[in-house]
Amino acid sequence: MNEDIYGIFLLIVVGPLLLAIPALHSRVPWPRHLAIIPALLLIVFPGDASLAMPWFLFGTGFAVDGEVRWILVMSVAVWLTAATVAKSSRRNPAYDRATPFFLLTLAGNLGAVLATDLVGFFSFSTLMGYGFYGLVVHAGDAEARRAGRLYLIFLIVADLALFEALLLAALTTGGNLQYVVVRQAMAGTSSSQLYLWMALAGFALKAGIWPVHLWLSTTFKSAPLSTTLLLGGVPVAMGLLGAVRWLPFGEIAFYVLGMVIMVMGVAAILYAVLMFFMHAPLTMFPVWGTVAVTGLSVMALGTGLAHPAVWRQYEYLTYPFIASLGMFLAALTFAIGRLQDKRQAPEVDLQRVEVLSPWGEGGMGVIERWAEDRLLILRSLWRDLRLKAVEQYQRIFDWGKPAVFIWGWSATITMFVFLGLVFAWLAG
Amino acid sequence: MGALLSEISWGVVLILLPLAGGIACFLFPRAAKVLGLVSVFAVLLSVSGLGWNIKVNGIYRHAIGGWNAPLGIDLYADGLSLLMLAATALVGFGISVYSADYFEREDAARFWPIWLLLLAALNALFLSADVFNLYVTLELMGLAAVALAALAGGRDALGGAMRYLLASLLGSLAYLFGVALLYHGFGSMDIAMLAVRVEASPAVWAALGLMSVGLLLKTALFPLHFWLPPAHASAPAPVSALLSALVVKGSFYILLRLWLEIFGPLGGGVDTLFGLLGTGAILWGSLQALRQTRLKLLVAYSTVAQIGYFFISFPLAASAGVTAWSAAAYLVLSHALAKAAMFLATGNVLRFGGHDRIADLDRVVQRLPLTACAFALAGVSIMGLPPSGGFVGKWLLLQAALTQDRWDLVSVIILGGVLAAGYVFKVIGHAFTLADISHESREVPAKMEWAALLLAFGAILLGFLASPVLSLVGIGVPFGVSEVSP
Amino acid sequence: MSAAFLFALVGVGLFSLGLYALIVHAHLLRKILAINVMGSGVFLVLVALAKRTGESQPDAVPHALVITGIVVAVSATALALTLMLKLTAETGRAELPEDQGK
Amino acid sequence: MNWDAWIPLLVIASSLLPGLIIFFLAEDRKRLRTTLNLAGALVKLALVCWMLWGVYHEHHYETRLTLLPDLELVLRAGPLSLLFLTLSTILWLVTTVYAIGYLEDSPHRSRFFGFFSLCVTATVGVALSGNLITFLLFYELLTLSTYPLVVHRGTEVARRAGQSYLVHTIFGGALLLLGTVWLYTLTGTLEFTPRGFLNDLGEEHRPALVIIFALLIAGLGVKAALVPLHGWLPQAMVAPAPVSALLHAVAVVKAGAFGIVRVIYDVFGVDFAAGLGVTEPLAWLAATTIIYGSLRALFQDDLKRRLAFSTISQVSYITLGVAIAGPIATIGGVVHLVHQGLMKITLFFCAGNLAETLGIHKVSEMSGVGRRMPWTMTAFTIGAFGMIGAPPVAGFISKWYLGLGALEAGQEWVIFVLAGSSLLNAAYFLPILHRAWFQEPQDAWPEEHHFGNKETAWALLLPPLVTALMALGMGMLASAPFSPLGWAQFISQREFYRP
Repeated sequence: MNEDIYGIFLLIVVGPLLLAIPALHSRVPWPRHLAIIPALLLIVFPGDASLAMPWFLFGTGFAVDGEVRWILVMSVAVWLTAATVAKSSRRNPAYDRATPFFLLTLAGNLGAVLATDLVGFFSFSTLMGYGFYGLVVHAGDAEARRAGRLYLIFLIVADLALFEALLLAALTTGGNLQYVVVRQAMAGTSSSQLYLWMALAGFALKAGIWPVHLWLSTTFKSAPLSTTLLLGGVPVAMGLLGAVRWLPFGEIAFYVLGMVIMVMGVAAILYAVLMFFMHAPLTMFPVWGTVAVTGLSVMALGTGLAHPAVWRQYEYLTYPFIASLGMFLAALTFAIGRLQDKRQAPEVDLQRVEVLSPWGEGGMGVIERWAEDRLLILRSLWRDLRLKAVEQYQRIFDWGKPAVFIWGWSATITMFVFLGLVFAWLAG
Repeated sequence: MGALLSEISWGVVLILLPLAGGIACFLFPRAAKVLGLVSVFAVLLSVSGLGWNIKVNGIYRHAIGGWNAPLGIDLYADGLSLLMLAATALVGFGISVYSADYFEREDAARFWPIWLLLLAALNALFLSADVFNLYVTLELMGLAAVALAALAGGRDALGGAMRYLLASLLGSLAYLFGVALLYHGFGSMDIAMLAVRVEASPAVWAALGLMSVGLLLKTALFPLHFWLPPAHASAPAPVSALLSALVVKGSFYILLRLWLEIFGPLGGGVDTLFGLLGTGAILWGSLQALRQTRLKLLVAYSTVAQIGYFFISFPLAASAGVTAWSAAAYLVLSHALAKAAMFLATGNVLRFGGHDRIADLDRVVQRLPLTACAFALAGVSIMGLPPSGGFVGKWLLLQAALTQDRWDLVSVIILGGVLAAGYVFKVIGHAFTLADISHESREVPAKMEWAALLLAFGAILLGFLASPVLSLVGIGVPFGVSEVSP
Repeated sequence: MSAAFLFALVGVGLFSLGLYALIVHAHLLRKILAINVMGSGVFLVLVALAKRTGESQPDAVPHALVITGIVVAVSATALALTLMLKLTAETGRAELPEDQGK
Repeated sequence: MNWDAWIPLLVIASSLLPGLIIFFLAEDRKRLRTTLNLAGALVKLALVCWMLWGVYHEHHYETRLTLLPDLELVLRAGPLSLLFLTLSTILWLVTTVYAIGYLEDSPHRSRFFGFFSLCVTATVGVALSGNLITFLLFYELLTLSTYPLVVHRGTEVARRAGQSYLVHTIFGGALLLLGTVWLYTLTGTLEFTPRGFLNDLGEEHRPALVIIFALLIAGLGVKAALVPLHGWLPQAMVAPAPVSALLHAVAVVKAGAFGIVRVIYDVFGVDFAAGLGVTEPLAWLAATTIIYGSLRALFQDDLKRRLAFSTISQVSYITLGVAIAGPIATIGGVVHLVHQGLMKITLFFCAGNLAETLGIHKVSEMSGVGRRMPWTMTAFTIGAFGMIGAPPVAGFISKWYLGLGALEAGQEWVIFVLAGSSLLNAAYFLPILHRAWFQEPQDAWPEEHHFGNKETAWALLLPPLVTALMALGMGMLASAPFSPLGWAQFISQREFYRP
């Protein structure tokens, strides 16, 4: 169509990828910003454009149109902020080591935004996921590694679920995995329920939707600001974006699943509020914020699934909503992060955060005491449970190498049981 | 040229030439080496001449002095004889080249005459057309072989030779007894005539029994192999090679001939017995070989095992004649080449390190690469891995066994190959590794290494020559025409 | 029972006796002699069976064979004796090496 | 006989002759040896490219020599042959460069490179075999020519490993031989034919055919390291790194897997085999192997052992792909032949570099090695992600078609196996990557060698980078013309759709 901007299309993904090579980016000033510039150009470039790449994987392509541009704007803004924040905190010696991961994640993010089909989206979001892992753990302390590992496990399981969904889609459509084609095809086949389950599970894990938000909260506690800033804008928004693009919203009415998802959304919001009231340090505020906001989106998704008509009515709002959501979360994180910096918050510790809530901090104390009165029993019960869970994780992490096996096993078994149940349900 | 080639009676030449050479060597001990080599080479050429003759004119038959059977002596050669003659000439030449450097002056003077005598006996044996003549050549071969086995002197060699001599004489006498019975029954010594006249009778059964036992004893088929390992292991390397590669084949050839022409059609379960003994030989010989700690004994027991394969053909021949016999012929030929190479390689190792303890081989691969290569290549053929003569033989044998659903034999054939791999690689593995006791080393002449290598290479090459070789062997239809096509 | 058959039977007997002796006796000279006895037995059979039923003249061929056989036997015996002497010189006893331990 | 008939033979000769000459070169003739090695590899590559072009344009390259009466030695370049042939030719070139760098100044190089060339000759022969007996011939030659490479170091451990290797392969070879002869006595032909040559065989032979199938697969399964015949592979790790690369990626394991593909497609024919009911047990066996290998890999601290168990697991993808017996799974299995080769050879090259440069043999010694050897570890990372099946590395393509094929054939359980394997792969590869990239290095490496300001010698660094790039490229450019995927689709089409 618009062949003129062929080069830019490629560059906005290839640029960061190339710059990720240490030998290159160490010779360039401001490499992180430099990598974002092509994307910036693409935003300001007027009009829609697309590029087919039949030789790439099973044939994929990039396209930009009005909807995608919303997401792109959000991404670029978040990334630019993150790059700038990181630059300003150059005193961190790990900065150079983090740069390749920053750029890889950026490339993955941009690619996922622009991809026109499922495989392209999947590939780039995987790249983004692994890059994110690097960003999370590059600080190198034990806590960051724990957070990273947790994130990684969720990521892998999510990718597996999405992979199965992909296979189902490919089987149904005979190989054409364009969003439009898949959405239409999946609306009316026998495997569509399984497809929905898989895709939703995958994106729930990726976006950190309650109850699989664990990686999100753990990561938040340990990662530097430049990374946590991205947590809202990148995985969460991308997860939602993926769900919207992959699933045949508005074309299929699946009342039960829709209701289940809606209930989950409500539960997520309740949970977030609860957590916030129970023992939230300021650092954790964005986490619960994120959980709550994604819960909101999940409710929207559930509604869409249960009532396609409603979805069709408000469909035009989807992309702006996701974009603003990402922007909002990033802004929230950024603001609180700056606040935190100024206050020189004590070093966060995974265990201590949970055990010793910083009671009586600022104006929050009143509300907290109120909550304590009201929810004393519930809270103590809940805290015990949480403590147990944390201890368990702690023990697993501290095992070191054996832990790897246990993860592998438990993840495998969980996956099997889950898939098995789904299959059994489908069959019966 | 062609006319000249077909005019010469190559059979006579083949017998007289080595005989004359042997006498010359005896008379001129200083020139023994040259004379011997020239004679053997001439024999090689003569075999080619005979081969050409047979290929053009078919079966070769020559009455010595114009006297026909039954009084005169006939020489007879068909494809099978030619195969044996060619194997003898080829292997003999290889061993001769090796021996030229192996034997020092005094030993050489003794070795060459006896070896040429043995060669003459072997040639005569393969060319004989009557059972008594076979006896004489058999005896001659046996005596020459014993003399060679004793060449090294010393307790082991002399003891081994003595045992060998007694076994050999016993075997010959049993065979002669059988000849007497046959002659009594049918009034002829000529194999062809006997083949026509023979019919089942107690005397024939007795003859079959006696001759078989005698020949099996000389062929060292399990459980009559007791004399072979000590004799073969204690002789000088080239002699071991001759004994293992050629001499045991002489008596096997007689048995095969008699079976094909005279006894085979009688039936009667003897073939089953042969098959059983062959099975026993393969298993027992291989297991014994695996247990050995000395290289030469290992190789000698390997011969015991390989002989078993020749006898597997007998029970299979009833309904897959040509395939089974072709297998046997091919196995005989490739075993001759491979086993000679193996013994020669062993001789090199022995000379190099002064011992043949397998565990202390000490990186022979680096230090005698050609020898190690020869051993390995020969081993490939012994194991029956492709591409090699041994593989072709085993393939045909398996094919014959499978068409008849003889699963017992199939499993033995396969198992024998696996066991063979076991003992061959036991040696090769140690040849790569550093030993605890490093040994002093002595120069090994290049010719000795190359002779072993070329023989082994010949065994490998046979894997690609099955078609021409088998068509040559088929001249004169020695195996009959009872082919069961797959 | 004809005379020829009797001779043949004797020949068989000699052969068997020789075989027995060959196996039983350890001393090499006895073994060599046993071989010779066996050989004689075979020759006897050959000669005896030359008188074939229904023919007045005995067959000449077996006689020729026996003569050849004797030549072979003599040379074999000579070789055996030489070996025995050498072995005796080497080991001090006229027995097969493995048999000495008994 | 025209010129085309000689090309397969020339392909064989292009490594056989240099190999034979190299045996007789003195140790110090380094330049001549290197020239011969590389010249042979390049000539072979040129010939293979020529044939690729030709086969694409429907040329026939076939050499026939009489081997036995009624049996011929047939070398034929078909699409499947060429896939494997191209892989082994390219990887041979790369591995030769690597081996030259790796064995710098070590003893017995002439012997090593001689057998190395023989090994490749055998592999190429396996690829080009046009009938089962030719296959058998080269298959056994492969056994023999790799043995000296396995025991090359000449230590007691090496001898043991070699012994184990032989016990397994000789046993397998014997079974293969038995199956082959039996088949021959039943059919009177062994010629590889698309969709098999057994279709005309009567119903009464079915039990025999099932046993023959089992025999052939067991014989091939030894080299393809199917559980429980895999025991030799982890032990063979004592061999030098280029040999491991050869064993795992180019030659031995591949020959076994390739043989299984051949047996199912060109001897039995997929439909016929499925009709016999033999493919499903095979698929289960492959699945067991996949999971078992991955589980064992988890527990290995020795890097090369971990990779070895990973090979056991990954190679069975190929078997699984063909055993699913559908057109799409076939693509996955066949293309994995190439992809696994590239990814695994990369990993082994990298393991060799770590051992050679820093003396690192264990995963637990790898902390922070990414900073010391970034390029090597980048290649390793690409290979590892490929193994996990992360896009866009080549492994993703394989897994994609396997999964799709399984769904298409209605064998959903395969999805569980693939998912489980991916998880386990991640579980044993990602900790390595984490350790290498994100942990602080130790004070000193076990045994460090310096190569100026480079992380290691060029000859050691280039091969893994090249193969990693190829693995990446084959994934990203899977739909480009002449990609392995395209070729695998071509093969699958021939097997399933052509009348």
